[in-house]
Parts: sequence; structure tokens; C-alpha cells
Amino acid sequence: MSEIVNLALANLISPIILSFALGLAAALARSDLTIPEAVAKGMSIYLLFAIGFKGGASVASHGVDGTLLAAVGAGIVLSFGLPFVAFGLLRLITRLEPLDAAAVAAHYGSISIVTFVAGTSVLQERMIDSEGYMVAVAAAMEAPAILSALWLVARGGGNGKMAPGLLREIMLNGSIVLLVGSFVIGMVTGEKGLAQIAPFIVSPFQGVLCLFLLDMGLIAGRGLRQAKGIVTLPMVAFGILMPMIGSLTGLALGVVIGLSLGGIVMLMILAASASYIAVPAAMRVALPKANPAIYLTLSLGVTFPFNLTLGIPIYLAIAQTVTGG
Amino acid sequence: MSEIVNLALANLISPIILSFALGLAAALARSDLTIPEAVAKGMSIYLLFAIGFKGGASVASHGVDGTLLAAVGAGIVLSFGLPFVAFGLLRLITRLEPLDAAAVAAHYGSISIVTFVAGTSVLQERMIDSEGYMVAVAAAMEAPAILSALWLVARGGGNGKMAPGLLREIMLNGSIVLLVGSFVIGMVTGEKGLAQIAPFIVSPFQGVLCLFLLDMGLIAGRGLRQAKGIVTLPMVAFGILMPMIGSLTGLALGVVIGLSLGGIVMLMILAASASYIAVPAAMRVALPKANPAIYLTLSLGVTFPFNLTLGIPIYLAIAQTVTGG
Amino acid sequence: MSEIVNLALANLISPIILSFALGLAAALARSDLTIPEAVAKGMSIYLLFAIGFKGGASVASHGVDGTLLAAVGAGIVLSFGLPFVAFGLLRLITRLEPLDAAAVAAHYGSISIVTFVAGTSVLQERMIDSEGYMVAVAAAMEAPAILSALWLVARGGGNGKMAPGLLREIMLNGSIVLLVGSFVIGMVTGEKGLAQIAPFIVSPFQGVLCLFLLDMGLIAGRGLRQAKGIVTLPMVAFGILMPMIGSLTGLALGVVIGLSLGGIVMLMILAASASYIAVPAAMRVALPKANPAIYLTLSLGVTFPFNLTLGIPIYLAIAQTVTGG
Amino acid sequence: MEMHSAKRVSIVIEAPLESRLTDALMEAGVTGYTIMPVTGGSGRSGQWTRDGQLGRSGMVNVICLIKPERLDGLLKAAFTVVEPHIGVVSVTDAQVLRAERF
Amino acid sequence: MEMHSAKRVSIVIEAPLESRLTDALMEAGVTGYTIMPVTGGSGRSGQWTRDGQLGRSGMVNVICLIKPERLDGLLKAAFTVVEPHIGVVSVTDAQVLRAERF
Amino acid sequence: MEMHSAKRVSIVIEAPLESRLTDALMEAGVTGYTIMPVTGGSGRSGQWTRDGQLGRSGMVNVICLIKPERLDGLLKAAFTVVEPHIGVVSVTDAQVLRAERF
Ligand SMILES: Nc1ncnc2c1ncn2[C@@H]1O[C@H](COP(=O)(O)O)[C@@H](O)[C@H]1O
Ligand SMILES: Nc1ncnc2c1ncn2[C@@H]1O[C@H](COP(=O)(O)O)[C@@H](O)[C@H]1O
Ligand SMILES: Nc1ncnc2c1ncn2[C@@H]1O[C@H](COP(=O)(O)O)[C@@H](O)[C@H]1O
Ligand code: NA
Ligand code: NA
Ligand code: NA
Repeated sequence: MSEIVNLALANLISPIILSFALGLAAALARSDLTIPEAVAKGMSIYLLFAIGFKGGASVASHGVDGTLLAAVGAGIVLSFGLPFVAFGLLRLITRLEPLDAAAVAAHYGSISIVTFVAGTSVLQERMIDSEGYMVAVAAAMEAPAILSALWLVARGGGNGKMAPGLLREIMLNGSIVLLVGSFVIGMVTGEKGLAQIAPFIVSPFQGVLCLFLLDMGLIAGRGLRQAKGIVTLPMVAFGILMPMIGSLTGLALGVVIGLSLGGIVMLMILAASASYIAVPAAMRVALPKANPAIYLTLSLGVTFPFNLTLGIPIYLAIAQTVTGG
Repeated sequence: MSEIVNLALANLISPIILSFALGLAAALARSDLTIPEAVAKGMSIYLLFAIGFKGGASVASHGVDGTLLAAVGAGIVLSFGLPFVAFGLLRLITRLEPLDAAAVAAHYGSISIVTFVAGTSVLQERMIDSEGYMVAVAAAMEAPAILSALWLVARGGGNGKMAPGLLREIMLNGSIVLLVGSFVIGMVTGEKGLAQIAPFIVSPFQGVLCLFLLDMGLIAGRGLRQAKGIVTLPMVAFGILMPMIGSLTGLALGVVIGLSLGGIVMLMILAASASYIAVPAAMRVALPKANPAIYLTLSLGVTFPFNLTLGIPIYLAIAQTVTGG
Repeated sequence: MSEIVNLALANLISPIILSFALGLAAALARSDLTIPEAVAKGMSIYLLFAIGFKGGASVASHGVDGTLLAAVGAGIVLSFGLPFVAFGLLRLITRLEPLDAAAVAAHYGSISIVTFVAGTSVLQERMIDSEGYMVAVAAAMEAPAILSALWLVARGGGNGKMAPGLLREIMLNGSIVLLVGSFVIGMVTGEKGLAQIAPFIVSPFQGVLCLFLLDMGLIAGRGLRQAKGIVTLPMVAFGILMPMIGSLTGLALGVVIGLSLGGIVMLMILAASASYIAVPAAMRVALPKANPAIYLTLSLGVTFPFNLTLGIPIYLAIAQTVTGG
Repeated sequence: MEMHSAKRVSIVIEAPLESRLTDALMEAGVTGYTIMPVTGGSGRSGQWTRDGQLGRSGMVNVICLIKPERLDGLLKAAFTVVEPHIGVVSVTDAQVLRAERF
Repeated sequence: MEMHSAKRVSIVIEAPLESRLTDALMEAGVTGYTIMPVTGGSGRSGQWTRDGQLGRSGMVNVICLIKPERLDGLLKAAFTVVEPHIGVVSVTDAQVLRAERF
Repeated sequence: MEMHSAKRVSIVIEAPLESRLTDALMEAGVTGYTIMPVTGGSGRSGQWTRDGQLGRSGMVNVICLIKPERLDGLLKAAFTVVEPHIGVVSVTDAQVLRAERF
């Protein structure tokens, strides 16, 4: 237990977490500090490209073991399945309408790539390797959850039909294309390619991540200020409970398919994290009557900081205990 | 021959080319992946500054040999002359109106700095040195082609007069000023200056180039999707034939003035490449009735990818054969 | 004396200064070279984050000596006091109205973080250490000068009352929050945190600074072109005289409180520099009738380049003479 | 110079709907439109700002000049897209130079 | 489709004043507004461009659709903020779809 | 508050022409203008988007408030610049607060 606390504390005073906290504090104090939209988009393109490329290069050098397909499959199953768990939990402990509950559920089946990246950093610092193809698993988990949510709405008699073209749009969504594309580039060019662009995608990565998290703190803080009165205590409880449940499901699947300790932790993190980029955009189109203030606040304002600060160290500790690693 | 094929293949699986391919594929598949305008401009400022500075610093450390002036002169001659060749070829093999043909011709006399940079990378990888002042040659080649195109239009009875202020605007165009300016700064501050900012302009350069080429792929892909029905097969043939002709002219001049193997290849690449930044903007002002879809598609959608993938290795192989290097 | 000249010359041919000169020249020649607003803001966020973090990390590793509080106090005194000196001098040697004089005075009590950064580079090159907490002093000096200026206006019967919320806005201004926030993050995460993100905030720093100064040159040049007829010779004299006076006041206080040679120079630079980000925005709200062309031209078009080129070497030479360092 | 009556329709709508709206406009026979960025705003669904937006969020302003007789068709087409979403539609009388283009 | 008369007020004002202006508008009973970026301009106080702006400078365009009877209140509120500053106010007649929202 | 009639001219034109247009407007006696960004659009010359634009391409929206009696002069001046290029001109009736400024 004190191990978890120590881990959590060490994690809390990293530049990354503190940058997020700075952004959060600045927004809550109503500072006019802002990061221009174009710069924020530029940084997220950089992060997706770097993380995809490094994952691909790692697969190229370590080779693809047999669990690659199993891991991707597990990711897809999680992404399809977790929304049902989330929906049930929300209907149980909150007063959310089915429509809003389904929209929130979609976010928790999908993933947050920044949480994934933060997890990678924590593992790296502790010298724990993880499978390079976890990036591919992350990409595979982005979209299925949206379909589950639409099905939940349709089943409940709501208008959860796919707007024409939406499925295509979701699958060809910029972040999926960039992540998968750079993963493939990394796999094809391998060690040599990585050596060529490492001074761009490896060395300054942590620093860019700090500024990106500063911005996420600003956005989360602005969201929290506006969400007063909309987000209730039971919803907040959901935002902390759900990632715990997700991570345990990830743990089980990870152990079953035989991932390494690092891979298990990454799968737990993916399962525990909630989307705040791809899914909100899809929800605006598919479930426009659902309230964005609810799902954005929960995923960005509650679950994201929870995972970033306490979640990741807890998942790591659990995985270490279970695998004896 | 198999040497050329090997070179071309090795070239094709570099992160730079694959990033361009990713952008192209994403745009053709109508993904919503985009790079914000401000970020694209920021990257092009970075690239121009870096390439100019490094060229200047290289001149400062290797010294100016007697061929500097001759090389700049050769560049100007090529830029003035190639539009006439291009115009003739276009009138011969395509059905383009004189106005459109002249506008296209202007692009092929001028240069593409990204193709130049890609050429530098290929040389670097093969440890072939080139004259640092080739950057100055590149800058000198940007504008003259525009004047030739206007003359071609005026001679044909069209309205090819210079709008007042246009010449000034072309010469003081941001990319020329930045390229020449940073070249001078690099020359003045030399090795010491370079050492100071190398972690910014040298180490991450290839990586930034990847993202920039990703964006160029996106733009080229969007252009190609819209150009269906406008760009005909003979025009595409021109887009591949013309750089071959240009490169041979560059080869001849390079050999005559006594450039090194690397310098010859760079002059070939400059002659072979077509502008898609400075010249299109000038054409909008000077020849507004010419169709931008034609000249942008040819230069960015046909010639640019051709040079990037097959052109550069071919030019290198030819130059090696001719010089015996 | 020839020592000063040599220092100044060495300073003048650094990439940083030449980049500023390039921007200035391009703007005066009416080139269309521009840096997108979002990129400029992105770079200034980067610079503030980096300088704050490095200051904090330096305090963490060198420890806080007793002069920290004294130095911050000295900074606040300078920021409150210098506007009165500036106001008196302006009324003495120029024909500015009290309102415009007060607005200008506010800028000279506050500071320019880029001048601060340029000073740090000069010291670094000469291997002169300075107290890490000078960043905190810089942050403390941003705002007080605004209050002095408002008081000067109110005293003169003008409407110098604080608009409601203005004080809050000034104190929570983005650049202060980011500078102080990253300073604290640097202090908390210390050497370890710095090691993690050094490839982002240390190595490429000088290069980013070059592009940022290129942009400042562009802005200063555009301002100078428009300020013809508004800014008179006596005002220009003020723009050079005032930083000299400011620096001497900084020298006196720095010696009294026992700063190191580097610390003294930095305090001189802070006192000598004039704001062009925080204070202009505050003046638009607080003293809207004051002419922005005057205060922006003086601070950005006269004092900033003076400090950058001649000022810093002069202050260093004076400090070395006085301290015998 | 000779001017012709036209209607200027301005639609502020969520960015993820942009292409759906312009597709609907084109189907309704519109000959062109202009898209302008919006950096922030406020309405029944609260206040928002574009700064630091993640993903394709925020709003855009789609502007459409059309012949008056086409207004109703356009509004119906636009309304189908806008109605279930956050957004605002307004119409102004305008004059254009070359009527044949609209 | 049924349209209702409204006024479209457009205010170009310095960026540092943005929140003061929108606060004043909200106090004057406005139900919403849209903020659009401005990249440059010219007026009595000279020419300016947004490129490379340092800090929170430049101008923004605040647009407000309101019921005609609220116009005077809005203008008075806006004028208090705009008057001492650089800026321009203009009003256009417009039509909106759902009157109850304005 | 007292309002005065004015015309609001909006010109969407290619970015490389921006300074030529504003110069022509100033020569035609216009006292000011506002430039707004355009992120995309569609017209007879096809569809375009600003994202990832290389160089000074894309379009801008120049807006001009003027006294009604100056309209014709302005349109003639603008037309000379716009006519050979891609672009659209529209005019709306407007009201402004301080007539002496226009
Ligand atoms: N009265 C209004 N005037 C101008 N823009 C408005 C108005 N009401 C709403 N908007 C814009 O439309 C967006 C959505 O409005 P709403 O659907 O009411 O939340 C707001 O964020 C504003 O950008
Ligand atoms: N006649 C006008 N038409 C359109 N915009 C104007 C006009 N006059 C001023 N502006 C805008 O308002 C800003 C401030 O104007 P001014 O207060 O006259 O300097 C200018 O920079 C323009 O953006
Ligand atoms: N009917 C229209 N309504 C609004 N904007 C238009 C319209 N037609 C053209 N435009 C704008 O003007 C630009 C050039 O139009 P065009 O010259 O017809 O290609 C387009 O890209 C649009 O931004
Ligand atoms: Na998840
Ligand atoms: Na060429
Ligand atoms: Na000062």
C-alpha cells in the first residue's frame, strides 16, 4: 500500500502532472492564459505522429509476437463492451437520461491517447518495457465504443441511427489515420528511420507533452467552471469508479492473452481512460441532443486527471501484484 | 540500372517519403486529417530559416570558391530559360491555351525548396558533400521565371504586363527574404553561430520535414481529387518529362561551371523542381485568368512527388555516371 | 572602453541579434514576410515556460540564499519607482501630454522578458552565473509600474481609476501566471525534472529565440514605418536615456542587496527594459485615450533594440567595473 | 453600378456539422458559400471559446448569398441540419453585383 | 419558413476589451453573441495587422442578434464600453428563424 | 441612440490581392475597413479550404462601412481589382453610430 502511495507521490511531482495542475489552476483562477487553437492542434499532431512512429519502430526491432492480434482483438472487445458496463453503472448510480448516459458510455469505451502517453512515461521511468504494438491496440479502441452507444440509444427507442457517412468519418478520423499511419511508417523504416528523426520525436517529446498538458489543464479548468450545477456528485463518483472497473477488465484480458507486465498496464490504462477528442466530435453528429457539458466534464475534468495522478500508479501496482512482476 | 532501382527503393522507404504518402492517402480517402494553416506556415518558416542558415554557415567554413558567382549565374539563366522550354513542350504535347501554358511554364523555371531539402538529405545519407551556396542559387532561381512567363504572354498579345509593384513584391517575397537573410546570418556568424542553434535547426530538421511533407501530401491529395477532368494525360506526361529535361540542362551547366558532384545534383534538382509557393501567388496577381487548378496540380500533384520519389535518385545516378563520381 | 566596444561587436553578430535585424529590415523594405499570430504566441509560451522552469530548477539546485526576498523586493521597488523617473524625464525633454507620458512611463517600470532572456544568453556565453530566482524578480516587476502610472494620471486630475477587475486581470495575466507557474514547477521537480525536459527547453532554446526575434523585428519595423511623424527626436532620446538611468538604479540596488555580478547585470537589464506585452494590453483598458503608437514605438522600436545591441554589453561592462568582477 | 437583390444567409453551427451543412446547401441549389471562423460565443447552451480546442470542436459561420426566390429552399435544407444541433440562422437583405452568379 | 425581424449588431473592438464588452451586453439582456476574429484593418487610428501580434492585442468582431425593441438598450451598453476606445459599431436589419431565442 | 444610414460592403477576394484592394478602397475615399479571415468556401471556381495552405493563398473578407453616397465610387474602385479575379461583392444597408467617421 505505501508502495502505491510512494509511486503516486513520485508521479505527482513530475513536470507533466504539474503542468496540468498549472493549467487547471490558471483556468479556475480565471487567468487569461490560453494556448492558440492552431498550436494545440499542432502539438496533438506531433504527439500522435511521435507515439505512432515509436510504436511501429519498436515492433520493427522487437519483432511481432503472436499476441499482437490477440491484443488488438482484446482492445476491440473492451471498446465494444465497456460502454455497456458504463451505461449500466450510470443508470444505477446517477439520474442521467438514457441518451446522456449512452453518450457518456461511448467516451469510456474509447480511449485517451494522452493518458496512454503519460502511462508510457511512467513505465519508462521505471524501466518497464511494453509491447510496441500497444499503439495499434489504442487505435483499434478509438471507434467501436461509438457503435455500442448508438446501439444502446436505438434499443431504448431513441434516434441512435448512424447519420449517413458517419461510420466512414469515424474510421477515417484524423487521429486514427495519423496514429495508424505513423505506426506503419515506423514499422517500415524501423531503427534506421527512428535514428533519423529521433531528435524530433524522442528527445523533446516530454517537453511538448508538458505544454500540451498545460493546455489540457486550461481546458479542463474552463470546463469545470462551467459545469457547476450540471455535474452531480454521483457522476463524479462514476468518473472515478468506471476507470477502476475498466482497468480491472483490461487486467483480466491482458493476463489471459499473455501480455508482458508493461503491456498489461498499458491495456489497463487504455481501458480505464476516456476519450475527449474523437468521441465528442462523433457525439455532436450522432447524438446532438446529448449534453456535451456532461460528457466532456466527466472525461476531461474527472477521469483524465484521476488517471493521470492516481490511476496510473494504482494500475501499475495492481498489475505488479497480480503478475508478481 | 539496378543501382538506380536500389537507390530509388532505399529512397522510397524513408520516413520523409512515407509521410508524404500518408498525407496523400489520407486526403484521397477523404480523412479529416488536416494541419492548421498557422502550423504549416510556421514549419515552412522553420525550414527556410534552417536551410538558409546552414547554407551560409557552410560557406563560412568551406570558404567561397570561384564558382559561387558562376553557379548563381547559371541558376538565373536556368530560371529565365526553362519557362521557354516548358512553354514549347506544353504547346506541343497538350491542348493548353497560351495563357495557361505560360502560367505553368513559370512554375517549372522557378524552384521547390522542399525538393531541394529532400535532395540534400539524400546526398547527406550517401555522404556526398555539396556547395553550401547552392541555397543562394535556389533563392536566385525563385523569381526570374515569372518574368519569362509574363513576356511569353505579352508577346502572344495577352495582358502580361506587370501589375504595378509586382516586381518589388516578387523580389521581396517572404520566402526569398527569409532564405537570403538567414543565409547571410549563417555566413556572418559561421561555425560559432551554427553551434549555438544547431540543436534547433540541425537535429530536429528531418522530423519537422516529415510533418511538413505529411501536410504537402494532404494538400496534393486534395488537389488531385479536385483536378479530375481538368488535368489530362498529356499534361501528366509533361509533369514528368519536363523535370527530366530540366535536370539535364542543370547537369550540363553544372559540369561546365565545374561544380562538385553534390553541387551538380543540387543544380539538377533545382532545375527539375517546380514552384508551388511563390509562383502561384504571383500568378494570381499577374495572370489571374490562368487556371490555378492546372498549374498547382501539375507542380504539386505530379512533378513534386515524381522528383521526391524517383527523380532525385535518377538525377544522382546520372550525375555519378557522367562525372564518374 | 574598447572592451565595451568589443563586447558590443561580439554581441552584434550573434544569430539572435541578426535575426532581429533581418526582421526589421524586411519590414522596413515592406516584404510580405510574416509570422502567423498563433506561431508567435506559441513561441512566446515556449520561451516563458522554458525561462521560468530553468530559473526554478536553478534555485532548486543552488538553493535559496537570503537575498531572494531582498531581490524580489528590489524589483518591486524599481517597478513602482521607475515610472516616476520616466514621467519626470518625459515631461522635461518631450512635449508629451501627461496622459501619454504616464502611459509610456508604465512601460519603462515594467520589464521585457525577451531582453531578460537575451541578457541571460550573453552572460552564459561569458560563463557568468546569475541567481536562478531573477526570473521571479522579473515576474514581480511586471505589474507594479501600471499602478504607478494610474496614480500619476489620477493625481493630475485625469481618469486614472482602475477599471473594475483590472488589477485582478493584470496580476493573473497569462505571462505572469506562466512564468511564475513554470518557475514553481522547476523548483519542485528540480534537477530531475530539468533532465527530463532539457532536450525541449534547453537545447533548442537559442534557435526558437532567433525566430521569435525575427518576428519582433518584423513588428518593430512595421511600427516604425507607421510611427513617422508621431515619434519625435526627444522621444527617441528618452528611449535611450531612460534605460541607462534604469540600469544604474538597478546597479545601485543590486550592489546594496549583495547580488552576484550576474545577478546585478540581470537586475540592471530588468530595470532598463520596457514592457511591450503586458503593459500595452493594460493601457488599452486603463488609459484608452493614450496613444498606443507612442508607447509601442518607444518600447519596441527604440528601447528594445538599443538594449539588445548596445545596452546589455554596456550594463555588463559597467557592472564589471563597479564590482571589480 | 447595377446591383441586384439577394439574400445573405448566415449560419453559425458546430464545426463537426460543417460538411453536412454545406452538402445540404449545395443540394438545395446554392451556387457558393463562404466559411468564416468563429473564436467564441455564448447562447442558450452556454459560453465557449476556441482557444486550445481539442479535435474538431468549436463553431463555424457559413455565409451564403442567394437569389431571394431561393431563400425558402435554402432555409428548409439548412434547418434540417441545424435544428437538432447548436446553432443560429439569420438572413439579411443584400445587393450583389453580378446576379447571374447566384 | 416563418421569419421574425431582428437586428444584427456588429461591434469591432480592441481585443483586451472583449470580455468587458460581452459582460456589458449580457447585462443589457442580450441572450447570445458570436465572436469572430479580425486579421487587420484601418481607421482613424491607423492601419494594423494581426500577424505576429504580441500579447492580447488586435481587434475582434462581436456580433449580436437581438429583438428590435432591445436595440437601444444594447447600443447604450455597448457604447459605454466602446466610446473611449478604438472601435466601430454598425447595425443591420435581419430576420431570424426562432424568435423566442433572442 | 441616434443612428445614421450607411452601406456595408463585403468583398471576398483572393489573399494575394488584399493590399491591392485596400489601396484601391483608400484611393476611392474610404475612411476605414476591416479584414476578416475566411477558412474555406465554394463557388464557380470550385471548393477550397484554408487548412495547410502553402504561401499567401486562400481568400480574405474585406468589410467596409461607408456613407451611402460614396457607394458607387467604392464599387467602381473595388470592381477594377475584383473583376479579373476570383471573388464576390455584396452590399447591405446598415446603420452606424457616429456618422462623421465614415
Ligand atoms: N443572439 C445571438 N447573437 C449572435 N450569436 C448568437 C446568438 N445566440 C447564439 N449565438 C451563437 O450561436 C451559438 C450557439 O447558440 P445556442 O444554440 O443558443 O447555444 C453561440 O455560441 C453563439 O456563437
Ligand atoms: N469605415 C470602416 N469600415 C469598416 N471597418 C472600419 C471602418 N472604420 C474603422 N473600421 C475598423 O475599426 C477599427 C478601428 O477604427 P478606428 O477607431 O477608426 O481606428 C479599424 O482598425 C477597422 O478594423
Ligand atoms: N453564393 C455565394 N455565397 C457566399 N460566398 C460565395 C458565393 N459564391 C462564391 N462565394 C465565395 O467567393 C469565393 C470565390 O467564388 P467564385 O469566384 O465563384 O469561385 C468562393 O470560394 C466563396 O468563398
Ligand atoms: Na476506455
Ligand atoms: Na525548376
Ligand atoms: Na524596466
